[in-house]
Amino acid sequence: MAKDLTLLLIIALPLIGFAINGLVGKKMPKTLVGGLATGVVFAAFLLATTLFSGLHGTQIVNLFNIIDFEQLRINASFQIDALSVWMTLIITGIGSLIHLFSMGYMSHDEGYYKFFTYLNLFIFSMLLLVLGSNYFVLFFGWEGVGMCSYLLISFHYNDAEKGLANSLAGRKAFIMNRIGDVGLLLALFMLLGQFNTLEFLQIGKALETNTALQGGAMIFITLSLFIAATGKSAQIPLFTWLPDAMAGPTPVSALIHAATMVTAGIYLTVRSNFLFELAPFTKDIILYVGLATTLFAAFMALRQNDIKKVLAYSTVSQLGLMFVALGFGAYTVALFHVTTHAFFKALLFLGSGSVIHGMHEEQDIRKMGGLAKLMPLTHFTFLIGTMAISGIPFLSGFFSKDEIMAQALHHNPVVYGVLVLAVTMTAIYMFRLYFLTFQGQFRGGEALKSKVHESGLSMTLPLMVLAVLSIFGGLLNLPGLFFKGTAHWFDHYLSHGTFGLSAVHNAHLDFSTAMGLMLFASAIAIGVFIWAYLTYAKKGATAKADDALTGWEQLSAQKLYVDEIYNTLFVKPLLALSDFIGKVVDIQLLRNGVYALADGILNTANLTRKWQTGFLSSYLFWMVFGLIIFVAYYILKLSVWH
Amino acid sequence: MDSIIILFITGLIGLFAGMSKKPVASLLIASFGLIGAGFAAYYRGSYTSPFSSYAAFVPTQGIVIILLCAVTLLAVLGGFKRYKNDDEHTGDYFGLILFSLCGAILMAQPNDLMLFFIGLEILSIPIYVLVGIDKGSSTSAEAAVKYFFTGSFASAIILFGIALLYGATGSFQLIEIQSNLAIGIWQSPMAMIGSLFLLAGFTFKIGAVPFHFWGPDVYDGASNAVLMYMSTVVKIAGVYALVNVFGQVFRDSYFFWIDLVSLLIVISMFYGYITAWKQTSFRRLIAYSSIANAGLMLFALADIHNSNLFLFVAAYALATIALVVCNQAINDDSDHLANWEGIAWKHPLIGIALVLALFSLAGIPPLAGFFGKFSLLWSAVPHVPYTAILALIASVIGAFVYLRLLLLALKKPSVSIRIQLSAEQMLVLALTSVASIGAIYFI
Amino acid sequence: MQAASTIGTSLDFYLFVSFALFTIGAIGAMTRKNMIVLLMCIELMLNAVNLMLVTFSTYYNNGDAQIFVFFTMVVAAAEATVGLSIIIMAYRNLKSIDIDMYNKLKN
Amino acid sequence: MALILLPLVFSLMAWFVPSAFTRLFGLFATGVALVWSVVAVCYFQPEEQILIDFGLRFVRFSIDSLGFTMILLTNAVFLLVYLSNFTGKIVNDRKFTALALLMQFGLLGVFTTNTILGFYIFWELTLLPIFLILYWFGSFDKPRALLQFFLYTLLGSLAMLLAVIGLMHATNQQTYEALLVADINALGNTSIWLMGGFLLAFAVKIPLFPFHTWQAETYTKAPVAGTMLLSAIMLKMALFGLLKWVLPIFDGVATDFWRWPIITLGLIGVVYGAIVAIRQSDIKTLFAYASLSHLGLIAAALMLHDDNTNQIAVVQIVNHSIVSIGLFLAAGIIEQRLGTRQMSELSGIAKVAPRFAFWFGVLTFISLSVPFTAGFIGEFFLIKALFNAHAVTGFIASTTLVLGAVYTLRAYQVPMFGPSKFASFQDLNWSEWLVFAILSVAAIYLGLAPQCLTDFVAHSLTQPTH
Repeated sequence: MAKDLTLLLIIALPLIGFAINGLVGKKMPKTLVGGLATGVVFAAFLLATTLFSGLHGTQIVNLFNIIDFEQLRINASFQIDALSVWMTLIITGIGSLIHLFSMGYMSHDEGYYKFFTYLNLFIFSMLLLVLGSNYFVLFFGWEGVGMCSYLLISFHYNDAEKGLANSLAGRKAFIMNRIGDVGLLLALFMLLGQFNTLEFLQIGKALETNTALQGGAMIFITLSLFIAATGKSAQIPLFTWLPDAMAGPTPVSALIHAATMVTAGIYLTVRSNFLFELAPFTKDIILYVGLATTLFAAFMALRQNDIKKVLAYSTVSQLGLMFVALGFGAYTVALFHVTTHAFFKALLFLGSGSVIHGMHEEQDIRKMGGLAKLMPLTHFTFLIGTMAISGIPFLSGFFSKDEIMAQALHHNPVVYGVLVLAVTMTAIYMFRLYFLTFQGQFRGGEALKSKVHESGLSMTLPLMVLAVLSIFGGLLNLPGLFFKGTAHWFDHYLSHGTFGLSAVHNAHLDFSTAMGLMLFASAIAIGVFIWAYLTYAKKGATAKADDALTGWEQLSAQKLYVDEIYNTLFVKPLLALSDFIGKVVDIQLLRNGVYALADGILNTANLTRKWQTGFLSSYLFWMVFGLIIFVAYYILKLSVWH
Repeated sequence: MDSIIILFITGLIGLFAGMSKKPVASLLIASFGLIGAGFAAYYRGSYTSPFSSYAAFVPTQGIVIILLCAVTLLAVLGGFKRYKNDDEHTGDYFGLILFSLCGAILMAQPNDLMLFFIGLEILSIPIYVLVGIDKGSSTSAEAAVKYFFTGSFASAIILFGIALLYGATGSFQLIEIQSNLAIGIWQSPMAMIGSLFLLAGFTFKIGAVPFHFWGPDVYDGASNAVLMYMSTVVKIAGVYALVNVFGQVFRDSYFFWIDLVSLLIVISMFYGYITAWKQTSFRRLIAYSSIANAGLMLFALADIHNSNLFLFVAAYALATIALVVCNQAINDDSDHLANWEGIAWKHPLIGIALVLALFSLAGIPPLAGFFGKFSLLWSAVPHVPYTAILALIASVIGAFVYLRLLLLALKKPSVSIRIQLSAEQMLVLALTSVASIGAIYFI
Repeated sequence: MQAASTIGTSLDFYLFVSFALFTIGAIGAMTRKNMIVLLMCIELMLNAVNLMLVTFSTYYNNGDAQIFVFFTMVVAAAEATVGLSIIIMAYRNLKSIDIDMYNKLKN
Repeated sequence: MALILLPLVFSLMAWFVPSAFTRLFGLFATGVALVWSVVAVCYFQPEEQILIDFGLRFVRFSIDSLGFTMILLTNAVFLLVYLSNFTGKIVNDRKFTALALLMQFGLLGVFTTNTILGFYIFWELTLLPIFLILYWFGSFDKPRALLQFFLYTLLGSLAMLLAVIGLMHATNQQTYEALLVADINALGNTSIWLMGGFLLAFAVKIPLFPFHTWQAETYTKAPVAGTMLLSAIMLKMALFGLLKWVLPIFDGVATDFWRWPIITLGLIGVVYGAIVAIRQSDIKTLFAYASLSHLGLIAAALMLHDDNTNQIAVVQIVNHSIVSIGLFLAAGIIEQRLGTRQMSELSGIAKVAPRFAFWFGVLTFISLSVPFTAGFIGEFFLIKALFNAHAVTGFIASTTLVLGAVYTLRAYQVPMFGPSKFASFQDLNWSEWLVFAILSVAAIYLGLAPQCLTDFVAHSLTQPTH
């Protein structure tokens, strides 16, 4: 099958699913709805694999012209290259798994068909985002995923007590994303101004040919792009929406807010690598923003008690890690971590979803514990995920993190030190989460305990698949020091198949350093594991109640008060301004001003009326007066003339 | 000439027919006379004055005579209802109106100051009588007194102006005066002051500031029937006389008096419209609005070569007559604006006529009032742009006045009792409405 | 234009007189309260104009102005009759010919 | 010819239709007008012009592709307004039907007239029926708010009248083509004043920032149908006048003089309207300020007077008509069903009226100009144009993305979500549903294929001006 047709099918399938479910889904049986939605995504995944296998070089597929002016033409055209195909694989692959999971998870929800409609729409927009061959299509998908994320976060808007809160969380996400979108918009305008095109390849070629475009313009463009990335990928300062986004159903958190959408920022940066390479300044900014994000997010995750909140902050922290890699210009490394992170974070979220499902919508880990016996499959897979993200040796997370650490150590030891801190914290909060949830005594009360049950196959199957991936995902990009032959397969794959990346070379450390690095990392992970085991499993320590928290714990539990700070800094002033302008300026000043003017003019009538005294003699007097005025006018005229 | 003769004769007949206590008869005679005069003017428009051997100074525009006759016809039709019942005055009413119409026609386009003065008096004296025609009412008497004294005072002023002009140029023939002024005499103080006194007289006749004082009181005291005639025909005749005599004779001193005229325009419009805002009596409101419209009419002097006056005065007259007829339909002597609440609903014809008339006065296209204002300003704007700007601002205030009246009339009444309109009133309203829309074809 | 005149030298005097008469009439009209007196004042103004007209007519020695004077007199007479009848009617209503009593219509 | 006169004829007929059939008649009349124009546009070659001459001295008509676009928009809007109020009392009123059709005639005149005076006449003609509609069917407790609307617009119009007279005197021309080629720049400062006169009228109508004070009050107190007519099509007259008449004719000194002042006002309006809208408690008022914000953007972009921007502006004009009809319809439905528009009293409608919630949501997203909708294309390119003019203006304009999200989502979520305060809420009936569906389809079609519209209008927008 021709590549372009395959590509169009990949994009079209989710759209078809969306259309059918949206139009007639209400009438169809649930299994059919879910089956259809899952099927189309899985079919897309299979097609993507064919693309992947037959991939060589870059290919552009032009669909139609959106706008065709003489100065400016914008096409709905798509690009097949290593990067886009890889992203497609992740999106469709993990997407289909999560669809499958949702069939079980959402089975009791009345908005079943709506949910799958939105999910398919999301997959479609996400595919547009990664497959588009120019920034406009990318922007198209970019906005689209924002909209879907809003719809899915506020999916339970009818919920009696949490309905409004859910929709507000959705709104927060949408608005923060919009702030980022402004950055992307401005970047697009500047690119249009510079190159008069939005096609990735044309821009890249133009940059290759003339090197005059370095410096100022590039810094502005890349900075705006990075603002957009911070919006989507929840980096400082725009990260606060992601934890709130956990209001959405758990599969949504897994798909959108862990595996795919939030990595759009990284995708954008990798895609625009040829721009960032010309703006080292921006790369430093990215580095430090990513560093701060990963550190602070990890810190905030330490004392969260909502199972999904912990995972959310860990997501933010991991994304920060990826941006650190980007800051070093190690694009393939970042993307490698995107991949493994997609595996284990999706696994963790789905696992937590399974837990929540089994616990009947209970999300507080203080009410959990000892679930290992109650839901063994979930427990096992969740443990794997935890070990993967904490960097237990030879699991996927271990390798991808290690790459980033290596880059850090090579470029800047200080950054490396901070990263070590962040990684340690990651391990700490992840194991805390694991032990509090699955080990020790059940704290949810007997009534609940009797009801807790292991989830059905449709939910556990994805878990198992993802567990396998999280274990062996590291094989994609083995470090060079063992397995010489297959080492760095992923790096080669990307850097040879993606425009611009071939120019970029990751740093490679010498044997001893790399070895030491790995050993140190493993030591940290395992050490933390043992410590956590002793603390939570043996001593049976549990999470404190909120009021018992002190000092740094309070700080962590309250997320460093960032939300409060934003409220006082931005939200409240805006509302106050709106009130002021709306009530004072608009109504008091302008509208009543107009009224006052009109009244002022018309009320002079009270004076002018007095002129009409009603006395004939005064009339005659005024007539004579008028004559005198006329004569005076005559004299005046004469004096003017002469 | 023929029209004047026809009017005079039919006026006499009407006067005597009045004694036969057959109101309809005198109405028929009067209308016949008016229509006949209109046709005569249409077929034999230009005439030479019997009082002089000179050719007419301004070529007589039959259209003006037709307009005057038509407006008068509408006025008497509208006013007829008032005199149907007290038949002792019917004859006087028709007779006097026709006589003063003769004066109006004479005055509108004379070729001789003497003729003009006589026309003026023939126009005015019957109206003095008409204003005070119902002996019973004290307001009517007061109005008559005020109108008479101010009027004759104004005549004296005009006469003084004429005398000075004669002193300066040694002739009453407009054509001679003009030619004498043209050779530079217009700069002599006597000529200038004479022209100003004449201007004052005209200003009085059309009722613009500062010679407007008679307007509100007299309109208020007079009956609707007389008001209809007085507020339209007198103004039309006056303003045409102003254009044809003043504008033409003193065209050489244009730059001497135009500023004064502009001043009068602005003051009259603002004063008229603003003062109208606070009026509680309909007739006074109409009086002040007519002061403002008089100010607008003065724009005709801005361009002495073509003063596109016709559409404007026609639209003004029609709208005013329509309004007064509606006011008459209320049939309440206290003449309080509160009575206007919801009258638009009491008869469909009243509703339509009111909306059209008021929007026409406010100058909203596609009604006659707009085209009138447009054609007037069309020729005026290039000469007096700033005056035009001020005038338009003033007419926004005017729109306030008219729209407030409209909103009052359109208010939905709780109980809608239908007013009975007499046939001729319906005719008048229908004609005015049709005319105010039909003006489209002049543009 | 300066025609041969018999009174050319004393023209100003006649004019002055008529101006004076006109002004007196006007001031009287403004100040006096009695309607009859008012009427007389206005007649005075008209006659002042007549005097002026006659003066000019002699000055230019052509007859138009004198004809005009007759018309003026006729008009004055007509005004007087109408005016007097109006005054009488007014008197019937308000039982007064004091002009200041007549201010019901105002503003 | 019938294209223009049809509504007039219908509006005269409407007075004599028995009141039982008035709503059907109105639907029929607007429907016929729309079908007629659609058929006409099928036979219409975009390159050419249709000239219509009734033999009047000052008024002639010529329809080009832009004119046809506006004709279609007008007729469609009137049909939709009728549909959307079809179950309401208002459309069953003879007066409303007649006046609405008269207004339609006036609008068609504005969009098709070929002479500058004709433009003014029809411009004013539309004012008359809307004024009566507002007075009869609006909820104006005091007449002053209504008078304010009328006289504000009248003041602007009179300024335009002066400008029209001055222009005709200065150029001795009155037809569009003749004025295009006339050498306006020779007039120097006079041309600046003349253009100022036009701009004042437009600024009041659009409305631009300091002249908007009539808008919120009028929108709020007008009947829903009246608000729709005002915002969906009447305000477009000003943009159309800017696009078709003023900018091409005054191209040169005057435009250069006025460009930045107007852009500034427009952008102030964008931010100002958005910020004020954030805290409005009355849904209709909120949408009124939103409209101030949206139109400010279009006006500012138009002042750049660049062909492609103009074409996109037409897309955005159509889009705004769609959005405003939809949003005001939603507000009207809420008011009609619950008798209140106060956000504080509204909550949880979505639970009791899912279909309404869905379609209202769709319209909300359309007005947020998400992808696949016309607004996405429109806003993108308008802001781009402003950005190219100057980075700062582009940035200010782009804030509308964020602020728009803030107030629009609030307007949607507060009434729709949360605990349900109302036991019963009669869901959409067929006519309202149809309107929402049509609007959404139109917006999405334009969003996917704006090219069809831009190419169509290109023929009359990309003509060479002197």
